[in-house]
Amino acid sequence: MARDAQENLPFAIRHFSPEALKEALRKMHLIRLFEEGAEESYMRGLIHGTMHLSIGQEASAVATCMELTDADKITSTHRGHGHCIAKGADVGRMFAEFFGKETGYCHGRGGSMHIADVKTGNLGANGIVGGGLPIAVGAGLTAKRLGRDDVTVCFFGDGANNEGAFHEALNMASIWKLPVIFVCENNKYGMSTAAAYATAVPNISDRAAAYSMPGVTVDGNDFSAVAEALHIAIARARAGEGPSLVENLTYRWRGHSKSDRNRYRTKDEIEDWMSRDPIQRFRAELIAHGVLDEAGAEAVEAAAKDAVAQGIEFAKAGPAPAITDVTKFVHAEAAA
Amino acid sequence: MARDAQENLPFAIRHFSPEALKEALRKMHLIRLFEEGAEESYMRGLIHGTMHLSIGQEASAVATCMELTDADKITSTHRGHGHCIAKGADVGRMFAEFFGKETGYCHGRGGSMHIADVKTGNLGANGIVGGGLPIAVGAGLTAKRLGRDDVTVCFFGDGANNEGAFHEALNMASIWKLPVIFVCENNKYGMSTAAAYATAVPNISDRAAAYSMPGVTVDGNDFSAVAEALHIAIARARAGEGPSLVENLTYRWRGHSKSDRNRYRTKDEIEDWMSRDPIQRFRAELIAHGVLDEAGAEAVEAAAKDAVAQGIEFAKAGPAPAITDVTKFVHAEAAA
Amino acid sequence: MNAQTHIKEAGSKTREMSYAEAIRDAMAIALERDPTVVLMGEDIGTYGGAFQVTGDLVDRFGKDRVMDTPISELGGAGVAVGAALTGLKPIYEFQFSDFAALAMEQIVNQAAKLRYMLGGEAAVPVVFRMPSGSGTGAAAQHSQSFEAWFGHVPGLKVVQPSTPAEAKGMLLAALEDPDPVIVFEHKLLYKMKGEVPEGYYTTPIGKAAVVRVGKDVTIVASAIMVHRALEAASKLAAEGIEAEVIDLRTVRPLDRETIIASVKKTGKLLCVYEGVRTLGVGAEISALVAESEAFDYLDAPIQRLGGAEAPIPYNPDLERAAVPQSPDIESVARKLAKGEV
Amino acid sequence: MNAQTHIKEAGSKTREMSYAEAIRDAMAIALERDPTVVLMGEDIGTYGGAFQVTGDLVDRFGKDRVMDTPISELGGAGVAVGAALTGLKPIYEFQFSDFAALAMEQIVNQAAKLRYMLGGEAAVPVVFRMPSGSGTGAAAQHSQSFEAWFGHVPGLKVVQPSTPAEAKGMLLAALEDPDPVIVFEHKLLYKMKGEVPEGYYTTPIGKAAVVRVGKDVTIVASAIMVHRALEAASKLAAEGIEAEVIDLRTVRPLDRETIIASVKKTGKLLCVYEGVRTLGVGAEISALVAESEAFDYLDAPIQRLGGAEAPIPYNPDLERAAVPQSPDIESVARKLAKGEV
Ligand SMILES: Cc1ncc(C[n+]2csc(CCOP(=O)(O)OP(=O)(O)O)c2C)c(N)n1
Ligand SMILES: Cc1ncc(C[n+]2csc(CCOP(=O)(O)OP(=O)(O)O)c2C)c(N)n1
Ligand SMILES: [Mg+2]
Ligand SMILES: [Mg+2]
Repeated sequence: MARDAQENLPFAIRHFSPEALKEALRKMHLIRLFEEGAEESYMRGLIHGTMHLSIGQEASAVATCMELTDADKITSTHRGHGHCIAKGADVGRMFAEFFGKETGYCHGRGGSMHIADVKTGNLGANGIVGGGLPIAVGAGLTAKRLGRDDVTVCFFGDGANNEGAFHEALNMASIWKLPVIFVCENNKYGMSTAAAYATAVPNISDRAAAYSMPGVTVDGNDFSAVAEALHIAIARARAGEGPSLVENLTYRWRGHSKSDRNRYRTKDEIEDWMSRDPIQRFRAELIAHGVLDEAGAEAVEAAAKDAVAQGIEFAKAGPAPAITDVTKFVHAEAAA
Repeated sequence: MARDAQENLPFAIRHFSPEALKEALRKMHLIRLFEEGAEESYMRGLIHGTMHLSIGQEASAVATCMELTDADKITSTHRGHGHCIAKGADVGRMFAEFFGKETGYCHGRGGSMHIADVKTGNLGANGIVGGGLPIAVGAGLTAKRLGRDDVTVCFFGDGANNEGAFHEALNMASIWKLPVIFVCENNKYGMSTAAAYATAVPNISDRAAAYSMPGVTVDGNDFSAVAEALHIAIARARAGEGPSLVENLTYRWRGHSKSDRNRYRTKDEIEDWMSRDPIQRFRAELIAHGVLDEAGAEAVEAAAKDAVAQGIEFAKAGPAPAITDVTKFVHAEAAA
Repeated sequence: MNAQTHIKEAGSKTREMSYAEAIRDAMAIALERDPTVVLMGEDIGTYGGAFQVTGDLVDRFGKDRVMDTPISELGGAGVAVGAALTGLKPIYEFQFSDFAALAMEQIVNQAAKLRYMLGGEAAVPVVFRMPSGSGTGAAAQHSQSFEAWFGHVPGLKVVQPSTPAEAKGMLLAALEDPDPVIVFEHKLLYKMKGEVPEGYYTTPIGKAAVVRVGKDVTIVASAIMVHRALEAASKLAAEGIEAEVIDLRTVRPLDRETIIASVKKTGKLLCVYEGVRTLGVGAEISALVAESEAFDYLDAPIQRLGGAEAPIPYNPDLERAAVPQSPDIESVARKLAKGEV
Repeated sequence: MNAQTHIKEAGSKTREMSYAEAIRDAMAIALERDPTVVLMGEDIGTYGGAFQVTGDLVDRFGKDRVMDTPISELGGAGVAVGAALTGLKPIYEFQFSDFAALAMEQIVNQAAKLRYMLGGEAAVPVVFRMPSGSGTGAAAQHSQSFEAWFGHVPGLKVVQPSTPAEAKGMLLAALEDPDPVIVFEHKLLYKMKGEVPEGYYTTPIGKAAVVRVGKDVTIVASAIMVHRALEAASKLAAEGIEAEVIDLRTVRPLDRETIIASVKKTGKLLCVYEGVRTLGVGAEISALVAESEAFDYLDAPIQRLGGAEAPIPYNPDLERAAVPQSPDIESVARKLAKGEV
């Protein structure tokens, strides 16, 4: 392919191998199917408590994590299933966690809101809105102090950007030039509260200037746009030039959690966003650029479907924690 | 005076009556002399604990409060003596408070760090850096809800601007268009920590954009510049157009508190700022514009000196709280 | 329980409603009676609150009286403090009491102390509502019981209503109070139904209620534990053991008299609370009895059942095991009554 | 007090130093031994810390190891948590423990729970240092004693060293601990001098110390109250009353054994602590004794001396009256020993 033609291609197509792109599509399908599987399991009483599904936001999760290795860290949110899968977790152990099993990632102690996979660099979802923001800065500090070149991606929502923790974290990351990328998944609402009401600026990325860091707003349902923004931010972070703020505009198709009656947004709005499905869009793009064909795409989706089905079986089969083990894991074993 | 000539005059000279300007000078002297009196009383063991003196910042305090009435509120800081006097408090009752007397503004319970005079609209100094920021927003909310036209000025320091409370408070004031003016007294340091190190932007007012509110940085030792910035911000607030951020660049001549060894700034820097004394500058300006003459200025200063001397006598004479009254004022009497 | 005993000026009629509805009723009455009352909190408007407690109040009273706040707990609480200081009477709802950890500075360093620090020259009549407790499968950061923290803070009052009638009456009492009041609402109680007096009334802060009279053992319980204790007591009654059950209702100030009088009668005390056992509310109740004249009447060591020394786990069986359940209460109370401890 | 009893691997030599110097010595040793140790906090660099505890460490170890943080307690604590989670061992200094009210979310919702929520797959070896207590004339927002709050939180350990030797040994023990530890340092102790072993040693967390042996009454005290209790005890000794004084040292986990053994011997217990009386540390100590086998040995009601039910006032006489002083301890212990309560 000639250089010129190259440059007209979307960033993702230019930049990633077909293998990597297929894997990305697989992960997006896997997230969608995982969320649907979790939803169904919830209905069937296999999962209790509450859950925050990320259906509709798959491009944001996967494209953001595209260039991260296991050494790189993420901090995630209450809406964190997608991040966890994007970062490389196994859906079987995730389901097991949601089913409260000892075989789950958190040995049944954490559930959906604390899903984590430290081995693939996911430091954990967080039940506290904004809770992960300073923690991510701390991870960045560790990398810098120990002379490692890993970066930390901090996921947070539009709602979280009004927490004081946001301000303190971004300021510190900036003055210390830490390798942290703040990724705001702006899905227009924090629970029922519109970002347009609760946030005094039109774009969350407008706030980057208050911390002298680059800020950019991208179409969070456009895989390539997100991947490109992250590519730039990660390069900056690895070069020791400091943090960036990337805002992915996206939308959650489902309610905020299982208790949402959806009274704060219109059916039209929801349907409009659903018609712009990030997975179908990416899939079409891959096909258009010859990365795979329709059958190949079907196969990718089918593989994801299998993984979810197997994951649920794995989870069901796992043992529950011993009821006498309530205080296990409070402290390190030796020090307990 | 012709209109053109008028327009070349400093804002303060144009805008305020000679009486008001003389009163402003008196208050600036009063603050300086009060602080010196407090310092001396501390040395002599009449005051215990710690104190944060505002010597060098008198123009900021007085010019900021210039157009405020008793109905308008301020929230103040640990470095709040000047604010308290500027808002109209009696120095006798202030000294009495510092001496721990029942006749003090807080009946000896608060001391320097909690000095307040609710009747003149001072809702109190605050021992917590940033503590007054959301409280000021609450005061603004009350005014708006009750349909009153009073405004609230929220004093805070450059150090405080890195607290999460700053972010949350400015955001809420903005989305609700509350009549609050955030006045940052940027004296270059939060304790020993340079704003240039701790704050990721050159000017604190740069952060106003993150809340879609006007932000301006002025020479905080220039009485007229501060008064003009406040005039604009107050008009905006009273018109229901919302909050503003005004940054007064100034300098504290003394150490942060009584325990400061001044190792983080140079003698040169301190002397340079002392050579730009805001009181002498204002005084010279008033004389130059014929508001008063040298003798008149001397008389103003002498009156302030008298007030301080009398205040100290008043304070000394006052009774101490009864030692059995430790739990008095914890709750309202009836509800206790 | 005789609701009449703790009602100041209630209408004679009652109506069955849930705990959540009773709280909403109290807020509606307050909003109607007093133009300075405002509700603040995250998603309390159109959404109706995370637990549907404010419900449709925004439709009835408008967005100026029922204000959605950004996700800014420290600032939101502080705005409520500042508003209370200057003439409003705000009720600030935390979505979960766990998030009050973000606002301790405004609640404890400011609201609780302002009157005192200003020598009585200021008042902060604010109410903080806090959905609290475990049992919803929401894990460690959404299930805590912080009443002991606030109970340790002079300048605050802390209540834990256990029935719909109490919830309404105590919230109205909190609003009448000139000082800051923290109201803990147990999430598992929101759907509990009960008879609630119509109209305006208050349930006094600082008074415990003897909700079951007995002579063999005193059980002091709070919030949902009151119901578990009553369940245990009726099982024990079948065996001939008469437990006296006290609904604590207020953590600060504690009702020493009611507790001490009961222990003097029974000679045996069991404290039941959901918060972590160590340094939880039961520690204070035990200590106040052990230092009181009731000490001489004690026939057995004072027993406590509190939350496990662990964060609340997600797995539902572990979660249940982490806080006292009715059979646990029954078993300890039985042993105590029988002189087996 | 025999420092040797609580030292693991101390050099044989000791040196006189202040409590603040001992803490600095511990930090210097840690910074030297372990490249992952970092100090963080407001003005801990050039300024040397609000109480001059870090002193000149920044000159010796540089700004990367001794980091000034912006005035951002929630964020600062959170950065320390994140750093601990990923491989550093941070010691975060609060200028005053009161400001921890801003950081409860990171300390309690995150640091304390992360290991548990992640099923043991993560660790947060962070140390929070908190200058604490009253007596400096700094009034209500700079004088609090929050140890009861943290003592109520599973996942945390909480220590209150009362001597220079303990302060050094417990800080080093805290750094060895794989879980978060809160160290309360009483501001009035910073200048107290004492013999401190040179070199590396640890004073175990979770062990109280009998600092004076007696038979007539047990006084359990912590932090500065240990010294006031010892003063009271020596006055009482002149009258023939032998008080046993226990230095609590650790609030979480409490050393039940040492306390219970002493009460079984003396039959009388007085708990002395500076935090607010209600729901303070003494409540838990009283409760653990009242529920233990020591109950049967109790000859008198358990007594508590704690902080007043008020914010700390500014006026110095009021401030002194707000917390237990040596004569208060003496008087209650005397009455207790004489059977007058
Ligand atoms: C500190 C805190 N406040 C409130 C909540 C309750 N809550 C959970 S998610 C949520 C909305 C978060 O909005 P956003 O950050 O935009 O994330 P999204 O849910 O849209 O992904 C709220 C208010 C919480 N968990 N933590
Ligand atoms: C929450 C909190 N953190 C830290 C402190 C200790 N402290 C008191 S004043 C101060 C510096 C404040 O700096 P700035 O806001 O610039 O005000 P200035 O002293 O310069 O007037 C600090 C760190 C405090 N009182 N409150
Ligand atoms: Mg959102
Ligand atoms: Mg400053």
